[in-house]
Parts: sequence; structure tokens; C-alpha cells
Amino acid sequence: MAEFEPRIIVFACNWCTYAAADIAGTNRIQYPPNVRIIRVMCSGMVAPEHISLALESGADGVLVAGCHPGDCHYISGNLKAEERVQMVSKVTNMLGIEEERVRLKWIATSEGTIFAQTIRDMVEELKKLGPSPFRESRQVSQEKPALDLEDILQETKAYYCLECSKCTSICPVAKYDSSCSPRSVIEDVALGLERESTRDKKLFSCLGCYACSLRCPTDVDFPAFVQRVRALAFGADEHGCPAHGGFLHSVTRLMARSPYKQKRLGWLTKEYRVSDNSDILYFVGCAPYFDPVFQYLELRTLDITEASLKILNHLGVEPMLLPDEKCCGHDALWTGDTETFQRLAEHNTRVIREAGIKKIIFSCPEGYRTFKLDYPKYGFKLDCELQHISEFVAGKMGEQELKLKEFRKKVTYQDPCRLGRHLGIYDSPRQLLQAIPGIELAEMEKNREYALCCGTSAFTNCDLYSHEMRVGRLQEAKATGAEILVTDCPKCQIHFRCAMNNKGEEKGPDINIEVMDLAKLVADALE
Amino acid sequence: MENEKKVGVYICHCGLNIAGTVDVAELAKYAATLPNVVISRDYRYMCSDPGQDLIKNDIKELGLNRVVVASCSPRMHELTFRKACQSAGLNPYLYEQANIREHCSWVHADKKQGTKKAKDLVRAAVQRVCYHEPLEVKEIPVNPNTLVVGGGIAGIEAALKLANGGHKVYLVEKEPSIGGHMIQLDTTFPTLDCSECIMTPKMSEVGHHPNIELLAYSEVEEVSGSVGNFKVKVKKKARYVDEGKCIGCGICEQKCPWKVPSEFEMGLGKRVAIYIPFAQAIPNVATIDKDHCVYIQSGGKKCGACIKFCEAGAIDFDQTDQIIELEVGAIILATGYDLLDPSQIPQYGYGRYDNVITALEFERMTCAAGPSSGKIQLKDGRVPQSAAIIHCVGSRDKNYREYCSKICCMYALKHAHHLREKINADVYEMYIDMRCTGDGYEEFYERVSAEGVVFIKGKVAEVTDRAITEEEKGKLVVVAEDTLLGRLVRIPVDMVILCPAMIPRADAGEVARMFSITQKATGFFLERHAKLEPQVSAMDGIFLAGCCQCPKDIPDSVSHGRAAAAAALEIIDRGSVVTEAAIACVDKTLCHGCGICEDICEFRAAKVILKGGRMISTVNEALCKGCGVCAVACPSGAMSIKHFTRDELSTMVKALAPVENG
Amino acid sequence: MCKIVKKEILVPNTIYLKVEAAEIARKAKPGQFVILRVDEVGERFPLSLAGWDEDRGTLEILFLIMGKSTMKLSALDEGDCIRDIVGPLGRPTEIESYGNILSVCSTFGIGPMVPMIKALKEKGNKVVTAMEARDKASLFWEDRLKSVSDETYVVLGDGSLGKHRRVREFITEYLESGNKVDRVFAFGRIFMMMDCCRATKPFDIKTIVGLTPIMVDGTGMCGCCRVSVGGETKFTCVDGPEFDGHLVDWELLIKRKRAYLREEAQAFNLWQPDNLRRIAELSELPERISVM
Amino acid sequence: MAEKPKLNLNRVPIPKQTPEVRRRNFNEVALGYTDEQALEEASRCIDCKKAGCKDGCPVNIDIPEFIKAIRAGDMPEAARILKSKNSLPGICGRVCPQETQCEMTCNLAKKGGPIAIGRLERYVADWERDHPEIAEQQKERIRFNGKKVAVVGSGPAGLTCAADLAKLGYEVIIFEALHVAGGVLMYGIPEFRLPKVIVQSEVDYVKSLGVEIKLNHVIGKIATVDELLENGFDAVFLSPGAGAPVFLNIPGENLSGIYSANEFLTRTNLMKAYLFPEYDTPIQVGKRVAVFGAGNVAMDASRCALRLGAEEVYIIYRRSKVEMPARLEERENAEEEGVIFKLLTNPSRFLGDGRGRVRAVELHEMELGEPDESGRPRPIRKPGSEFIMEIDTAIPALGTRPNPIIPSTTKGLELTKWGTILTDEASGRTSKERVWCGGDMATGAATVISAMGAARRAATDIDKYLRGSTEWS
Repeated sequence: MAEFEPRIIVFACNWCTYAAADIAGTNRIQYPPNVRIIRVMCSGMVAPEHISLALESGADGVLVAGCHPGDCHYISGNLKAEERVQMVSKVTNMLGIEEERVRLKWIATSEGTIFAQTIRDMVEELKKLGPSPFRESRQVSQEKPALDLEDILQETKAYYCLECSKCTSICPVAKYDSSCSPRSVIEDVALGLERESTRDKKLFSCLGCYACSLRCPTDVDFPAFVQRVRALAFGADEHGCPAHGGFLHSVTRLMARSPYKQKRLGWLTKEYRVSDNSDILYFVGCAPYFDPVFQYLELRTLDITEASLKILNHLGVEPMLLPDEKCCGHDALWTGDTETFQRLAEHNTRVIREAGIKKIIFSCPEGYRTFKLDYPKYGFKLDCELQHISEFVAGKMGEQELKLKEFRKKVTYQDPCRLGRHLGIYDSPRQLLQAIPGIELAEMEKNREYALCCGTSAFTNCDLYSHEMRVGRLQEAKATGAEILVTDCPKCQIHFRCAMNNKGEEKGPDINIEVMDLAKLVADALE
Repeated sequence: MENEKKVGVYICHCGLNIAGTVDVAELAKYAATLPNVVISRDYRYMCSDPGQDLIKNDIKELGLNRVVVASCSPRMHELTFRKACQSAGLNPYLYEQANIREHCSWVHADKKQGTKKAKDLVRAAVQRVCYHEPLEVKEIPVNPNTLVVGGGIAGIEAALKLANGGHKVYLVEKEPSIGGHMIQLDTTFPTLDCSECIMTPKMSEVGHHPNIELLAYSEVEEVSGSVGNFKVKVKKKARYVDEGKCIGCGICEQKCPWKVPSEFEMGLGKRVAIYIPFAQAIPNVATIDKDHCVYIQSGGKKCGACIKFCEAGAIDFDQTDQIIELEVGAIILATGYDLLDPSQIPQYGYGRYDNVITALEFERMTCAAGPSSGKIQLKDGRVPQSAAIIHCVGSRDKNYREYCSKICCMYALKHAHHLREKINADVYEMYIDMRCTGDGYEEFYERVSAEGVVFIKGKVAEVTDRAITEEEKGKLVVVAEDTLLGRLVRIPVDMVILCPAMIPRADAGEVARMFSITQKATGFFLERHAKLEPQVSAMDGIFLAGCCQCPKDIPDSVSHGRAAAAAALEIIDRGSVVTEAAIACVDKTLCHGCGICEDICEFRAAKVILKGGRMISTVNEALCKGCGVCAVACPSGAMSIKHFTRDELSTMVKALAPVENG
Repeated sequence: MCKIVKKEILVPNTIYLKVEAAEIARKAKPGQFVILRVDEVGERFPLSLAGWDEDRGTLEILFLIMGKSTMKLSALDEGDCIRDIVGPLGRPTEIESYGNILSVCSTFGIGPMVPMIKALKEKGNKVVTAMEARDKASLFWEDRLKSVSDETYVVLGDGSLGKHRRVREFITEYLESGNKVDRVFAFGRIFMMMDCCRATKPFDIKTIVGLTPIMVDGTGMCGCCRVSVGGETKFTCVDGPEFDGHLVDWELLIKRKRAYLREEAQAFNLWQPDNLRRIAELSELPERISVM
Repeated sequence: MAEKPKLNLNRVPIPKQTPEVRRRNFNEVALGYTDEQALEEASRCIDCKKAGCKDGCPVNIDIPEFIKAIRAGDMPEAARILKSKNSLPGICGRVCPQETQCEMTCNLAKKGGPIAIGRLERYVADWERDHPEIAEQQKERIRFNGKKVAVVGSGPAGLTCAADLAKLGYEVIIFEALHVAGGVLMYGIPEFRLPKVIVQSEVDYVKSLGVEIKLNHVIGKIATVDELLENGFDAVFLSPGAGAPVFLNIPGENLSGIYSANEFLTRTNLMKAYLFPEYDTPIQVGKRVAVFGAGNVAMDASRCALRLGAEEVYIIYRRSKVEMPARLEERENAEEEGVIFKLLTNPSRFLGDGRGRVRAVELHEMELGEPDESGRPRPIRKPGSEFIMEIDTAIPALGTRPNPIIPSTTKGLELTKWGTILTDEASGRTSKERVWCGGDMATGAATVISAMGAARRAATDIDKYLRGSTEWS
């Protein structure tokens, strides 16, 4: 058997490292042929998703190389690159990927020998590590998904669309983007404009918020329709406009295919009591992965996780945490990446079954929804009771007293689509809120099943309109006079914070309001 | 179909340079099998004329709309092949080069491996070239006028070079006269020429030059626009003297009763409230210092002597500050430096002891035209018997400035020479290292050493008047460690001359902001490249001259000034500036106007503006360099870099990362 | 002013009305429609005639609640009056002796189909009817169609009745199994008619479809209802509403029908809050959250 | 006797809303004379012996007399004189092209300052509307003569004919296809040019003469002309208007956002789309609107588009300014309001946005050649002059064709080659016995007052025929 030859992707800055590689060539300095250089104008041009994509595509190692600090042709692009590689490394390390596989190095033009040596060293080290497991598990399936448009029309009842546009009248996206209409999407598919339909960026604008189903007279399951058509689009390599460059989606795909043991519980301290024998699982979700990515928003979604654990501990529950649970697959499913979704679902159901879990508690509505509705639909059955943390706590409140401090604040509550319209849970979060003495709950104009989505879903097509939607919702929240906007979806929080981070709002309406997760609010109030 | 991609692939043998390690025939055959490739050829030297003709003919005859050449580094021949494409009517940006020489044939010996890698590189290039979009290089006409800010030697040189080249120059000087620090100097090292003698002809040339519009006693208030087309607002401060009428006769100075310390004389002499700063001032007109003019301060009730005696009738108390708007194509900043105030370093006693003075004060003292008519004297009028010159006052000092101020060693030697020559005083040079690196500098050091100056290598710990020996009584004692001898020395002297650090102008930060340029950690203005482009700021069209970039001696300042002028001439004479084609652009439907791009852009090219009722990012095409830092930071993907879009880079990654079949 | 004498909610979202309009009833023919205006500020919109009674001077219409206007209409009760009804408009169906007829209908297309089948039968045609519904709950007038047709087939989308889920599957199989059909009439939702045409096309059977574009005056004056049939522009109100389905440019029809999406949504939203409860009752919105 | 007034050639200007204000509202542009202004204008009349004005009026109003009455301050009398010949003075005062009729033949016109007869007519009509009690007093008692006449269409011709016949004692029933009476006065002419309350008050006047108007009756559908004649009507007067739109017949014309002028004006005026969503009928007007054609309808459409929020409205016309058929005043009003005229330009195709909406139009330049059969120079396409103009709404306003519903359902009605009903100009008789025709259906698209003139002549002839004074030869 031939010796393993690692493949290395080098992102080389045009002015230093690429030139250094040229010098290595001019001087005939030999190095192993394992490297493939991609020329970029500046290392600051290398996005996190390019690095993760290289890993996903089977590269054994990635090197981002640029000018020495102070030498950047663009003043500080190399320093930006450094920050980004550090961020990616945090994530890949959490995924369990060896840190040798993602590197950053400054190589100046004259340093042809250093370039060659760097490559030699890297090849040696990677040889020791062995091939990247993503070489094998790389997604190569180009085969068309089994469902075709006609089936989708029938399955989701979209065929029975009456073209009445009631969906459009309630669709929050259509409200802000007048060129958007669920009905039109269906019509284009029905007309057989397959190519246009799957390429239509509007297809990726749907939030899957299920507002349309409130009004649809023929029960068309539009979000499901969109989900399926997106799967077709995904097969045709159409992804809409993924936010954050698609890095989060890429990480999900890596996670789905990864045989590595994750290092995802690094945040867990002794403060929180967990048990390996419990038959109650607390599903941590993506929070550990979100935090490095959303650092720029000064946001820590792990606060939610910790708060939930604190509440559970307070109620005498010491849940099990699975060190190797994976993403629920929600975003993969909703962006059409069915394969990734199925891999994740298979993994999660297997490890949960093996752990003998009887009950799973979620603090993320997306995970809850996906486990509850999508897993069974795709044939991943779990014999567990599933509960949102608010349901669990509300259920306990009858038997057990929650000792809560007074918290004299006026708050309003954002119903996350996944928890509200998808699962019909409106009461338990409110019960929980009102259990805190002193809390005054002021409802927004649109609440419960009519609640407005936070504006973005599955980190795709985060555009001008989704921003306006967020602004609109925040204004509604402000209009209640509340000091805090409470939600129980980490993504709602991310999206709201992002909207408030906008410089653009300086001249716009005042939308600044404290956004807080329900669990955090309750945990803080615990005595 | 308009959108159909037709790619031509050309494999260069580069003699045996490539063909020796890469099987070019097989590579060409392989390339022909790739999607969208309509023709694939190999040729001995693609960069030769016949090689280029292959491409041109195929574009015309086969209707190619994309071209890939696999040859040497694009840093070598990208431009060659782009031009070839262009001459055949294809947009030059629809071209991609695969580097199979420097990155393949030259660094790998195994032909099989080399061929395999070359295939990958060609495949990636073919896939990527399909994503290329035609780009246009925009030419923006350049306003041929230049603004020079600062009328010291660097600014004067720059202005003169440009003006002599036949271009209009606006020279803005904040003081009433140009001349800067150099006109304050007595002599210049190492030649000991008289500074005034070499400076005044230049100043006068500026004053009379038909192409130079001198705006003295003026300050830049606002700068907008970009290279080729800056708009500058200059505030011309009220002199209360009509520059057109004043003949510089100086009668007003004689009649004005209100005396204040002269800035030009470093406070060693006095001037009156209406003054011409020094005899050779350009423009040679009086200026009224409104803070000290009693007429102004009393609201016109008192004094008014100057009005009475001015025969030219030039006094005009109704003058107000004027804003002058200029349009220029290039800007040269020659704002100079300040000296560190040595009173910040209390142990040296400046400000406490009368006879601790700065080197610049000493310059005025030795100058024949100075307040003491060139007499070196102590405060009480005595002639000093001995003097210590302390180097590195605040320079090379972690507590103050880490850098070396470059010129102090040399002027300290000059001062030592004058002390020896004029009054035969004992001179002690207290230095850390002697740095005499210029032309004739070391020789000057030798000469001064030979004149009996005592050199003590050691950093001065303290200057004190507390005598511990009789000998020290009535003297200033310089306490230092002589590091060569390794012992503490106490040197009693009559006079201590401090060589303070050269520091950025107090308003350097403000100026940097106004001109959208950057400062270094030291506070001096940042050049684009320390070695290759020391006269160019990060902002296109704004150049640096003289000590605003870093400490310099006169010859360096002069060269720097001329270099800046040459850089400005390059733009002016070309008549237009070409914008980068591969720059950032904003997808309007995706942009939220979050402003992350604006914060991250070093070139201030991205800006969030209010447009159609919403905040949206825009890219100033003249400023953007296409580095892509903003595109990566953009959360929604609204920002992208042409020619290096996410799709293009992802395509490359997807083409190169997988190892196909082992 | 035309008085509503009978109102029935056939299935959720589908309303049947009988109104007094003696003059129209006297002249109405199969395939024709009327234009209504519900109130003083209402828009003019067409509805097919589902029947008429010359003696009693009444018209029958059935309609789906689609947008604001139909919702307003659905809010009227027996005894209330519709502001304006004008008709009968459009060319009547060409009723001739064709032989074997396959009539295909769904939802609001069931209405005009009933008088048409009757007329076709009177001319001696054999009429086989296929009706399509999403599920059992949205099935209506099965009996009526049965009573006028020679044979009636019901195709249910949930597959609960027979093996077919779409009428297209039924037609294909019906034709493939050798049944002779001389002409097909298809009335109903656009998707259904398109589907139907796709099914009959390979067999080259002339398929007449009833189009329902947006109209204003209904008398050929404004040209709003123009459709493209066989490459020619036609006005549905005077040249139609029935055309050869194989020649209809469906894409244009659909795209023209959604010209006022934004306005429809706006009007609906403005009108809807006050009437939300009532509409919910009328269309019996099921408790159906998130079942997919 | 008062001193003979000096010749005053300065017409009293009519107060108007300023262009900046009116281009964004649907209120009437011209505000009408005040009492003083009317008196002043009326006083300019030199009361000449040979009153040319009277001859210029298609309905022969006794113009000198009604002006004299205004001067005398006897408004009821002025109103009576007007109404005796013209049942729709409020309308005619606003929309008649007086400059080519009565005012052209006014003797002062030769000197350049004809009496503003139209404005005075409008003034009197408005006065009367404000004083309904006067009309009540003046109402003539009509004795029915037992004969029944059907009038098809309630536009200016139909209303005039009905009123004239009713005054003569006939039982008249008007059949109107739309849900309001008034025809083009309601659906075509915009509110800001002719307020709908004025139309309705004049319709009410006609009704007050005993005329019955049956709305929502499409003749040819609900009943044919033959059925009318069979079912008790002694005569039928056809005035259904010329209602079918003419399109450009160029590719892309069926894209959404392209309205016939008829549809555009109907939605706006009849259905009050400018009050959407208060009124249910929507209309979509983009930022850039192109109106094709340069007649009065094109002016109305372009000005409506401005009022509906368009930022730029273009009139695209293939000939030059001289050949434009629109009334001068309307053209000026449009120009004042900011409509941009793109002359010597013609479209060749519309381009869509891929989602079925119009995105742009391809235009080409024209030059004028030899005169064609209409006497106007023939526009010729300049080769290679194509260019694309971005638009989001297009309105072809190229006139109308006769609506075929009546001809196709009536036996024995002869048509002209243009599809209009062959009609004797003097009597209004058609080729079918007991059937008269007038207005656009007889002449092709023309003015309100010419239709009224034809209707008046037909009414006279109907009366003559039904009284048996003439035969149907």
C-alpha cells in the first residue's frame, strides 16, 4: 500500500507568501508535491468558510499564510486573518479535529526556504496524524433526491393551492419584500419552471415560520414544501445566500461526517451537577459552537445552557449531558441538506438510545422541533419523552416550589416560531415568566400564534428585508414599554442582537432593548 | 447562448522548465476533457509572440470567452496574457493563470507527481475562470494642482519641485512665515554652512514663484474626496494686516509698545504684538497677535499706534478668518515635528535651572542674527567656562520615546564645536551611542573629538545644583555613569544643553484623521512601505515629506520632499488615476447597513450612508484596494470582492482539496 | 341590488349562494359568468354561474373565499343584498354533439360543470365526470354530479379513495385503458386544469378549460383579462372564458393573475382583523399547527 | 341704456390649483369663477348682432342670452336658457373643446380674446346645482305621449338623447352596462377634470325628467336590440360608446404593469383605485410610467399616473408636437404638472423582469415623412436608433375600437369598415329600422359635445319618425 500522502491547501497572500513560493521555485528549492496553493490578494481575504470547506472537501491540512505583522500590503489584513484563523481553530478544536490541521504562518517574500521548510514540516506532521477522516466521508452524492417536483406538490398539498394569496397576506417576509410570495413560489414549481424555482433566491427567503399555515384554506404545508424544494436546489448546488459565508453550515457538515470525539463540554464547571446515570438528558445543542462565531456581538449563548442546568439542578434534577451529541440538524434540513440531516439524526438517535435516555430536555426550540417532528418523519424514532425546559419547569411547578427572588421589571415575550406555531407551546414560557414575583408581562401586538418571526432562519438569506423585519419586531417590543425582551430561542437572541448592532440604526428608530433568554432570567431569579 | 462558457487552455512548456517535470502533452489532453473547455493546446513558449497569437486567434476564431494559461507565476506574466486577451477583444479579467512552473515543475522532481499536481492546478483554474466576470478599470481624471501642507524645508522642496515642473501648488503654512525649524538653525552639520544662507534663497523663490500660491498663517480645516480630486478647505487666519499693502518695512514693530517672548527665538528674545517673525520671513508682512494686541483686546479703545504709523495703510482690524476652498489632485503632508518638552523629565532640571537649555535655544544663542547676537552666555550674562551636552533626552528611552531621534548626535557635535571654537569652553558630550552615519558625519565626529571635547558614554541620571564638593558650588552637576569606566561621574559645568527627542506634532492625530491617513505607534505618519514607499501614505494621493514620517536630518528631508513631489507628479502627469478593478462591491438587497465593513476598512473605502431611507454600505472605488477584509467580515454576505468572490475561492478549494482516488 | 335567498357553506372555504336576478336567469347559458360588486366600495369580480332558475328568477353561484372581495361576499347572509350583479357574460359553452365527453372538475369548477353536463347530455353526449378534491372533507356536490353524469369518478388527494391522488393520474389511466373520449372539459383550479391538459395532450384530445383571470368590466372594454391562446391575445370576458387548454399560455395566465399580490394582501390584512373571528367560523379553520 | 362698454380683450383667468399641489391630488384642477369674476367676464360680451358663438355650438345654446342673463344677475334665467338646449351644462362647461367651437366663432376671437363661454357655462351650471330649488321651480311638466324608447348606454349621447325625448313626452329607459350611469364621463374622464358629483347631479337631472336608468344591463347579453324592439320599445337609440382598447401589438404587451388606457382610467376613475385600500380595486403605478399616444386620453392617463404617485411620467408619441391630437389646455396642464413628452419615439417591444412584470420598453426614434391618409406626416422609423428605457408601468392610449357585443347580437345592422355602425349623420338612423345610433359607436372616438350633438339630432329624428312625420326610407 502506498504511503499516505497528505493534501495541504495553502491560502497564500499575493504579496508575501505567494511570492515566497515563487522564490522557492526560482531557487529550485524542493518540497513535497502535496501542497496546492490558492492565491489571495491578502490573507485577510480568507474567510472561515474557506478553511472549513477545505477540511470538508478532504484536505488534510490548511495553511493560511501572509505577510509578517507590519508588512501587510493592506496595513492590517494579516492581523484580521490571524483573528479568523483563531476563531476557526476554536471551532475545529471543539469538533475534535487535531490542531495541526489548521495553521497560520507569516512567510515573507524572501523566505522561499522557510516556505519550503514549512511545507515539509507540515507534510511530516500530517503524515504522523494520518489521513483526514473527511476524505472518506466527504459528500460526493450528486444523485438527485428521490422526490421530484410533482411529488413535492402532492405531498405538501401545494398542488391544492388556490392562488388566493392569503399566505402572502400574512407572510412576514412578503410584508417587507413585496417580490416575495409563497403562492408565487408554488406557482413557479407547478408551472414546471424547475430550474428557475430552485435557483430563485426567494426560495431561501422563507423562514419556515408557519405563519402562512394560519391562513391557508387548503392546508398547504408551505414550509415543508420549501424544505423539499430546497433539497432539490441543494442537489443542484444552489444554496441561496448563506449568512456568515455559510461557515455555520459547513461546520454542521463537518460535524455530521466527523468520526472525532468532540470537545464540546469545555465550559462545564463543577458548579453544575450532571450525572452519567441519569435517564434525563439535557440537550446542549449548538451553543458551544455559536459563541466563537458570535463573539463580535458580545453574545454568549452558553449562558442559556448554564442557566438551564442551574434551573434543573435547583429542581433536583441532575441530567446527563452527552459529550458527543451533535447538532440536531435543523439548519441542514431547512437548507435542503438532507444528507447531513440524516447523518446527524442517525448519530443522535443512536447515542441517545445507547445511553438509555427516557426524557430529553431542550432549551433550544429548534432542537426540540427537529427531534419531535422531523426525526420520526425521516424514520429516526426515539422512545423518549421530549420537553422544552419551560414545559418541564412549568410541569414541576405544581409539585415543587421554585424559590424565586423578586425581579421588578416589565418584560415582553417573543414566541419563537419553532416553539410556538410549530409545537403549539405558548403557555408554559408565560407561566414561568409570571412565576417570578414582580415581573410584569406586556404582550406585543402580535403574540402567540400571530407572533412575528425574528427575521432569519437557518442562517440563510439574511438580507435587507430580514433586517427590517427584526427592526419591526424590536420596535413592537419597545412599544410595549418593556425593559427586557425575553425569548427562549438562542437564535432569536442572535438575530435581535445583530439588528441592534447596526450602525445604520443611528438615524432610524430606536430599537435598543435588552434581550434575554427565559432560562437565564429564571436562573438569575433563583434564590 | 450568451452565457455559454467557452474556455481555451494553453499549456506552456517553458522550454524544458515545465516540460522537464510535467508531461505537457498529457496535461493538454487532460485539460481538453474538462467541462467548458473548447480548445486545449500546449506550446513551447506561451509568452512569446507566436504563443500569444495562439490565444488571440482562438478567441477570434473559436469565440473563446475565457482563457487559462498554465505557465509560470501570474506575478510574472498575468499582465502579458491579460493584454493578449484584451487585444483580441476579450475582457482581460476573463483570464486565469495556473502556476505550474514556480509552484510545480521547479519544486518537484517526480514527473508523475508533477503532472498530477499540474492537472489539479489547471482544473482549478478552468473551474474558477468560469466564475470570472468582465471588469472595467475606471479612469478618473486628475486635478493637476497639488496641496503642500507645511512650509519647512521638506514642504518647500516639494512645492518648488512641483512648481518648477509647471504645476500649480498651494503651500499652506500655519505660522506667519514659512521656514520651519530649519530657518531657526544657526549652522548645519557637518559642513557648518549657515542655515539661513542656504534656506532663504529657497524661501524667497517660493515667495515669488508664479506657480506657488502661498497660504501662510493658514490651516487646513477639512479634506474630502479622493486621489485626483480632493476638496480642501483652508482657514486663512486673520493677520489684521493687508498682505497686499504691507511692504514689510517694520515701522509698526518699532512703534508697537506691547512686548511678548518671541516664538522664533525660543523665548530668548522678545517681539511686539505686531510683528514679522524674523528678518527673512516669507511672506515679509506683519502679523498682529490678537491675544496681545491692546487695540484688539480693548475693543479699539486703546493704542492703535500701528494704524497711525503705517504708511502703506495696511493695518486692517476688520479682517476675519477666511475659508478658502481648494481643489487639488494630490496632497503632500510636510507638517514636521515638535521637540519633546524636557521639563517632562524633571531630573534634568529644565525649567528649574536657568542654565539648562535646549539645543534649539542654543542654536538661537549661537546665531549671529539671534537675540544675543551670537554670544554664548549664561543667564546672568557670563560666558560659560564649561558645558555638558546631554544626548537622548527622551529618545531611546522606554519611559518617553523608544526610537532614536537620529539628528541629535550630530548637532550635539556641532554645538560642541561652537563651544570650543567660540568660547573655548570645556565640553562634555553625555551620550549612549554615537550615531554618525551620514555622509561626512563620522569625519565630523573625528574632527570634534580632536578639538578636545570629552565624550562620556553614559546616560545622565540627574542634573543638580546641590554641590557636594567645593568645585561643584555654583555649578550645575551632571551625574551619570560612565559605562566605559563603569563608575559614577559627577561633572560640574556652567551650562547644560539638552537634546530633546523629536516627536510628532501635537496635532498629528487630528491631522491624520482629517487626511484619513494612519499613524505609526510612534505617532509619526505611517508610510505605505517603510523601505519602498516611504513617501507614500496609505491613502492614495496623499504623500509624506520630512519629519512628519519620522525623524530626519536636512538632506533626508530634502530628498523625502522631492520624492513626495515626484510621486505627486506621477499622478498629475499621467492625468488620470486608474481604479483597482477587483474591488469590493455591495449587494443592495443583502446589506443591512451594519457598518462592520466601515469599521474594518483601513482605507476608509467602505462607508454606510443613508440612501432611499435606509442605511446601506457603499464602496468608494477610488479608495478601495480590493484586500477583501470587509467581505469576510460582512455577516450577511452583502459585501464581496470582484474577481475573488466567495464562489471563486470556494470553487478553487473544492477543486484542490480532494485527493481523487488516492 | 340582488337579494340572497339561500346561502350554504358547502365545505370550509366554499360558499354556495342563490340570489334573485330574474333577468339574468332568463338569459343565462352554460359556461357564462356574472360580474359582482359586493358593496359601494367593492371591486368588480367574475364568478361562474352554477345554475339558474328562470321561473323563480334566481341564480346559483358557488365560490371560494380567496381574498377580500369573496370574503366580503361570504360575510353576507340570507336576506342581504349584493350591490351589483351584471350578466350573463362571456360566450356560452359550445354545446354540440361530440360523442363521449370527459368532464373534469374541482372546487369552484364543480359549479359551472353541473349545468354544462346537463346541456351536453341533452345534446346526446355521454358524459363521464371525474371530480377531484383534496380530501373527503372538501368534497361536495358529488351527488349532483352523479345525478347528471353517466359515470362519476372521485379522486381524492389523500389517496383515501382508490389509487389515484391526482385527476391527471386518473385521466391517463382512463385513456390508456382504451376508453374513447372525444372532448374533455375541465373547470377548476389552474393547477388542476394544467394537469388535466398535460394528461390529455399525449392523446391529442381537445380539452376545453374555463379560465378565470382578473377582470374589471367584463364586457371587453378594458383588456385586463387578456390571455394568450395559441399565440394570440384574447379577452377572456368576450372571447372566453373557455379556450382550448392545449393552446393556453399558462405561465402568462398565472403571472398575470398574481399582478396584484401585494395589494390583495394589503386589502386582506386591513379588512381581516375585524372579521377574523367570523372568517374563522366560515372556513372552520382547523386546529392544525405544525403537522407536516 | 348703459354706455356701450369698451372693447376688453382680457379674459378673466380662471383660478387653478398650482401644478405642484395638484399633481398629487385628485381634486378639480380649475376652481371655477367667483360671482365677481363671472360678472366681469360676462360684461366683456359686446352683445353683437350676429352672434357667431351660437353657430359654433353643436347643441345651439342661445349663448348671448345666457350671458346677458348673467350680466343682469338673473341666474335662474341663465340656467333655464342653458338647460333648454343642453341637459349637461356642468359637464360641457368643463370638457367641451370650446376653443374650436363657440369660442372660436366668437367675434372677439378675431381680436384674440374671446368670451370665456365655457367657463361661464360652468359657472351657471354650478350655481344651479347649488340652488336645487330653482331647478324644481323650472321643472316643466311633461305629458307622456305613450311611446317608449330604449337608449343603450348612459354616456353623453345617451343622456342627451334621453333627456330630449323625455322632454318631448316619451317614456325613456336607458340601459347601462356598468354599475353607474355616465359612461365615459364616469370611467374615462378623471375626477380632477370632471368631478363625479357633477356628472351624477346632471344624471339626476335627466332622471328627474322621468328617464329610467337600468344599470348593470349589457345589451346584447341580457337582452338584444331585437328583443327590445319586440318587447314594447318603439325605437332604440344606440350609444354604447366605443369601448374596446387598442393595443400596440408588440412583443411583451401582456406583461403585468401594462394597462390599456381604458383599464387604467376605469380602475382609477370608476373604481376609485386612487382611494385603495378604502376602495377595493387596486392599481399599480410604478415610479416610471410610459404612456403611448398623445390624445386627451393619454393626457388623462399620464396625469392620473402622476397623481397615483409616479415619479416620472412620459408621453411617448411617434409624431411631433404639432400633430398631437390632445386639447391644448390638457397638454399644457400635463406639461405644467411635470409630464415629460418624448416625441418622435415609438416602442418596439416590452421587456419583462422574469417574474411577469414589465421592466423596460425598447424604443426607437422616428422621423416625419410625407403625409399619410389622415393628412398628417407619416412617421418613419430611424434605423439603428433603438434604445431601452426602464419603466415599471406602461399605458397604451391609442384610442379605441368599437365594442362588438351589440353588432354581433343584432340582426341587420350594417357596419363600416372600422366596425362602427353605419349611421346617417343628419338623422342618426342606422340601416335597421327603428334603430338610431350616435356617439363614438357611430363616429369612432370623438368628443363629448359632438356625441351630444349627434344625440340631439337623433332625438329630433326619432320624435319626427314616431310622430309619423317621416318614413323610414
